[in-house]
Amino acid sequence: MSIFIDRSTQLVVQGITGRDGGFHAKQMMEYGTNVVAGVTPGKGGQKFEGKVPVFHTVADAIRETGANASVIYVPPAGAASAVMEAADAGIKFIVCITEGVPVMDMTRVMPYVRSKGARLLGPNCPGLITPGESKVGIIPGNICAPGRVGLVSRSGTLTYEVVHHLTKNGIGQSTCVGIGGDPIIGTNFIDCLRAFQDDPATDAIVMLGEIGGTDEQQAAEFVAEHVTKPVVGFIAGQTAPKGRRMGHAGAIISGSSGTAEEKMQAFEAAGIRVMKRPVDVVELVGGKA
Amino acid sequence: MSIFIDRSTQLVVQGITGRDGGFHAKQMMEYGTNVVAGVTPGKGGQKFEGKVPVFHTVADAIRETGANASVIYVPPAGAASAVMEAADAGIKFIVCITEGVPVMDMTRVMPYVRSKGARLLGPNCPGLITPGESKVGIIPGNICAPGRVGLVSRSGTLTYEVVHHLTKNGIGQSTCVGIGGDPIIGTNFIDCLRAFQDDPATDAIVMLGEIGGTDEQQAAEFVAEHVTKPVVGFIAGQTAPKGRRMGHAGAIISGSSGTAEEKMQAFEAAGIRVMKRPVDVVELVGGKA
Amino acid sequence: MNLHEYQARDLLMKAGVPMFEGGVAATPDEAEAIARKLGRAVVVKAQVHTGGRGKAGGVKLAATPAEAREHASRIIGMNIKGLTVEKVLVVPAADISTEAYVGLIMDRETQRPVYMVSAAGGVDIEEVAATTPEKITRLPVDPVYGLLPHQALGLALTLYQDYPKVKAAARIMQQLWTAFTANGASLAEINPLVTTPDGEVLALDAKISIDDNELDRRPDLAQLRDDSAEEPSEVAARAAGLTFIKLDGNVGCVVNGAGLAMATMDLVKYYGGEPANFLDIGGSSNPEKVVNALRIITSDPAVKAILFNIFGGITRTDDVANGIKTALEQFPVQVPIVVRLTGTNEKEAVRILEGIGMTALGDMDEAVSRVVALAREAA
Amino acid sequence: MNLHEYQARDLLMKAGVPMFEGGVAATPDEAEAIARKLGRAVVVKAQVHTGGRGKAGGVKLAATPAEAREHASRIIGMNIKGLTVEKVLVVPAADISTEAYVGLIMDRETQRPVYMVSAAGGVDIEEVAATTPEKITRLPVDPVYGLLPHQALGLALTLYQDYPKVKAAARIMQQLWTAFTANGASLAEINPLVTTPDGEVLALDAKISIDDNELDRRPDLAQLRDDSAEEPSEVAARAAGLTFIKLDGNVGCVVNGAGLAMATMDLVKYYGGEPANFLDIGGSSNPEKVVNALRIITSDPAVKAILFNIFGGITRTDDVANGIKTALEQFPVQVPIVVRLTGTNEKEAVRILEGIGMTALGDMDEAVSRVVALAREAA
Repeated sequence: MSIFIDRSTQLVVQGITGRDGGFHAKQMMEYGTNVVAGVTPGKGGQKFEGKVPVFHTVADAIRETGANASVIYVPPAGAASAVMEAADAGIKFIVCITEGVPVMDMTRVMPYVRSKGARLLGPNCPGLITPGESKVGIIPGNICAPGRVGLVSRSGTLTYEVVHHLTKNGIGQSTCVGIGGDPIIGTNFIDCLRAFQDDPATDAIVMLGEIGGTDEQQAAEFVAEHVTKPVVGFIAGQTAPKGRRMGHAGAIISGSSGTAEEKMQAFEAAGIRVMKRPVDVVELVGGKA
Repeated sequence: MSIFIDRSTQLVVQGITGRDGGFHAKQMMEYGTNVVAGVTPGKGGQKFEGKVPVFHTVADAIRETGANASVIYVPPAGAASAVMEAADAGIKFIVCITEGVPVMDMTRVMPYVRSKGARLLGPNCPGLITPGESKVGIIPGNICAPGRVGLVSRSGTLTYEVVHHLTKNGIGQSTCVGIGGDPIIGTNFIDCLRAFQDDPATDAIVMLGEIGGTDEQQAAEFVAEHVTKPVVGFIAGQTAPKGRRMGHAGAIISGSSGTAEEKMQAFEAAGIRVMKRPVDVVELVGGKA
Repeated sequence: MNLHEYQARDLLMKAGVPMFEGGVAATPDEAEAIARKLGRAVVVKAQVHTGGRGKAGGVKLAATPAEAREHASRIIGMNIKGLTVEKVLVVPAADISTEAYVGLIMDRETQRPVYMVSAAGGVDIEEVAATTPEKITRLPVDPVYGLLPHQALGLALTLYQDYPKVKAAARIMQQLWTAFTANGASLAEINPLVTTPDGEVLALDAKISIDDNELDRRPDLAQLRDDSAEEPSEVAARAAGLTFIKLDGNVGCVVNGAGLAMATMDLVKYYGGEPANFLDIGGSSNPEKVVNALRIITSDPAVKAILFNIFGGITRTDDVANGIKTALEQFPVQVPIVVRLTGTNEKEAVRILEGIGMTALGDMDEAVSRVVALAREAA
Repeated sequence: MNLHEYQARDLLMKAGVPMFEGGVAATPDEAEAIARKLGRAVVVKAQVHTGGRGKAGGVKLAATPAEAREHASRIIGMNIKGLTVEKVLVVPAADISTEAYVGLIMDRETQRPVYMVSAAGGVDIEEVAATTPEKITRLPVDPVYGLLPHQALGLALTLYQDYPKVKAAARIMQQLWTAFTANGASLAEINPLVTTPDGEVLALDAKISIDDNELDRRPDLAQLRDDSAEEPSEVAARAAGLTFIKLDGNVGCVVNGAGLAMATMDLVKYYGGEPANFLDIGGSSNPEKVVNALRIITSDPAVKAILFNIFGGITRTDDVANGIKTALEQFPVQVPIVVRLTGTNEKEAVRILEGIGMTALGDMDEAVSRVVALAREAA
């Protein structure tokens, strides 16, 4: 078991003929992900790497290959459309790797995706990996190992750092999910915490947060109320400079300055054990998973 | 019992200070409808007829009076906004009398109203009446009488004609509903048929249709499958001229020319007894209700 | 409101749809001048609010300006389905490889604009729809999101294989959406959408109908209405705030409400008569409307008797009675009038009519059977 | 991207928001000329990307053009929170009856733009929010429908009793929505929205931030960026495709990924050091980026040692090693460099570094504690 993806995931790669899409499609295939189709409008009929059929549209890809998940590597200008296309075609799990998607576009994408009963991960996220089964996105497969720790993170390379420590020390992962750091994202900490809590193959959860916003505080509340599995947390940005803020609206809406201290306090109050350094994950998770 | 409105209906009249709104608000009050509030932006704080408080917004009206239904008499340019305002404020039954609402506006209104869990009747409809209890709209109260026949109609004065025959002959009505003849309406024949079928106070149903579209055919299918109560039907427009049609799209989409003959055949195939003349309603319903 | 082809073309071209430049001519001279300016074979097309122009001889190919002139002189003034052709459109003749159909219509059932597209376009598209409906792709579009890029592409892929043509067609789908929504259309249709031997995708013919309810807020579109293309009596009725359609019978009908008006006509037929018209005086009663209604109906020499059928709700029956009285004072009505009225202010209405020596009936069947009998006697 | 007040004013006025006409001056002469043209008392306002201008003396009332000149000469060049004032805005001084607050911000939680409005506007609005939150009305707006008329009215009714002012404020709510969505804003704020003794409703100050992700498709907005209002090193970094923020410590940091960069800085602190900067070289590795990063960091004389912390995923560690090699060939680096790298092409990277006499560490804690020690020795 795992969350969101596993051996049965049949992936369509949107933007497979692009530079990033092509590179990572190969990486995913090498890892063992079932990449069943690619989509690039105008390139329908081609074969990627001589074997993965490319289609003009996601609808075509689903009809011909039975794809049930999608990953998006198209440039920012087309990323919102690509998500909506996947949702409209019936894909229920959509991962958008693209960085730089205008937030205004996401305000339209999110209600659309929900109206189609789909889940979006991202945008601007590294994707996710269920070690040994399937990898969707860009997380390096070689640093992961199958196991029973679930990991959810707002950042990319910091995730690698923490996973690397786990794996080096013999602690495998059920699924590692990078939710992305954009203001509007499809899947947040709470969605992943809920999924890990419900996943029989996950024994402990690692949550990597950052300064800014109040997502971590809300996640902490959720943990206090709904998560019975042990949770270990980290907040990056204790020494980060406070941005020069313009206007008052930000402070009014969040009622919080989003500092690392606030977030770590919220974690501790919720019974989440707080890592001081990435390497601490080994000790804090070690006895638990 | 009845459908949609009854003694407990607490009505807010949107556009109460206008010519039509004011006239019909008085008529409804005289009939006994609980008109608890009026809304006209800019006229908040006034009293209509010395007793009904007028508010700037529907939200204010609900907060102060507990209104649970709304009727709209505002001009076409503001009618769509008025419906959305009522739905947003929490009104669950909204009747739009206004004629001339652009259909494009209605394509936005309908998903909005649904997303709020509300029902819209109309636009461009005469409203409805539960004789002896409540009247919302413009159907003349004096031609109706309490009873056990439910009536649903696409037209206005034809409804009066048929109700008049019923009442004159001692056949009262549970509720009479005018759904309006616009291309996009909030409540259709099937919605009313379902409600009448479920209403213990309704023994028989009269359905008045017109040429054009396929609503009556679909209603007939619904009757055949889901309605156990006797249904009597009429289609106006046997002798109406066929419009000079432009383009092919209309014929392609409906796959039907929407003639009176087609519709009457559909009625008969569904076991609906077809009136040849309005007066026939008496004989056909007489023995049933 | 239906637009002429040349008006629909303007709206589509404004939205970017690729079409041939052409010109509208009201005289053969103008048609010849346009053809000369275009400098190639042209098509001369009758501008008239009905389908079937081609079969009626209203669309002709002209190899030379002189021929264009000749065709125009025959088409202008031609009668097609009861309508007189006032203008012709002159456009370059296209060298056509394929003909597709693209329609966008406001759909009652889905409550959305729905695309209908088919690679099997042309004049027989309704036949295609009836016999091989699988050849027509339908797509309802959620208007709060608009036509999404992948939807436009998906529609275009049902028309063409060749990707440059697919892209061109997808763009046209978007442009049609823009034209439809920006103008408050109830229908927008390109038939045929053609490809040329050199791979261009072009709209050859365009039809647009505007939702009448949009015209108040779109004065620019309202002024496109071409009164000359309609029955003069219908134009006069609209100016008077009446909905009127002329028919071939001899019983004139004045009714309040469209449903009751149709039911009244049906009842005329039921009792053996033939209605001379559909006429709805609408909700707000006003004696002046009644005067206009009588003026319009009596101007038809075929009318042998006139029926008023008024069920007063919003409509005050005394207003109608006063309208009849005023009309009879203003102009002579040579045919018998039967009045049925009931509802709001009925007593006052009866008093007014009795004051001018008329009786009012209360029953619709009685009134209709009587007017049919009177018309039969007069015929 | 934050806009200056004068730029935000332009966008709001384009959307119809009523504001005083004014002018921007880069010199005292220009400020005087604008004040003279306005012909009344003016306010001279520092244009700088931070709050608290007023308290810092950057906003001054001037009764005469000469006084405006005087204020401008003091404000231009002034340093406010580390930023130098380059321009002042000169606008008429308003006679104010009431001050309200109107803000519109993209909200993570509701995933919608959210209005925040309060009749208790002015500089202390955050205090109001903290102590009497009930005085602030919040309204998330569904962007697929936009701000609906009744919502604009409802917001305006929380500000004023008098209906003409309510109507004026409702119009401004709509105009603010237009400005926000048309420009891809993440924040748009009017504070204060004032009423004057003669009943006018006017926006006196405006703040707008644009979502950086919008700038590619909005070149007109992208060119509003004012490099002169930022740290030169940050401007240079952005030009090189790097995200860089200067800090006060002495350990320079070059990291790939923002989260890891922050965690690295935190670890520097954990081991007793002080980071000199935040620097994210981003995902796509490119030796040139590394060269630029080193150039920017070494231009800060406070930097005593430099740490590379690279976890190769998309980033190829050999590209980073090549970048270091190239940089060292191009310009002298006087401070010690500690390199930690692991991941993609790690072996090749180690080989390159060893080729220039450097060692690469594999462990982050080891690398950070070493660089902190080196910086301490050098200080």
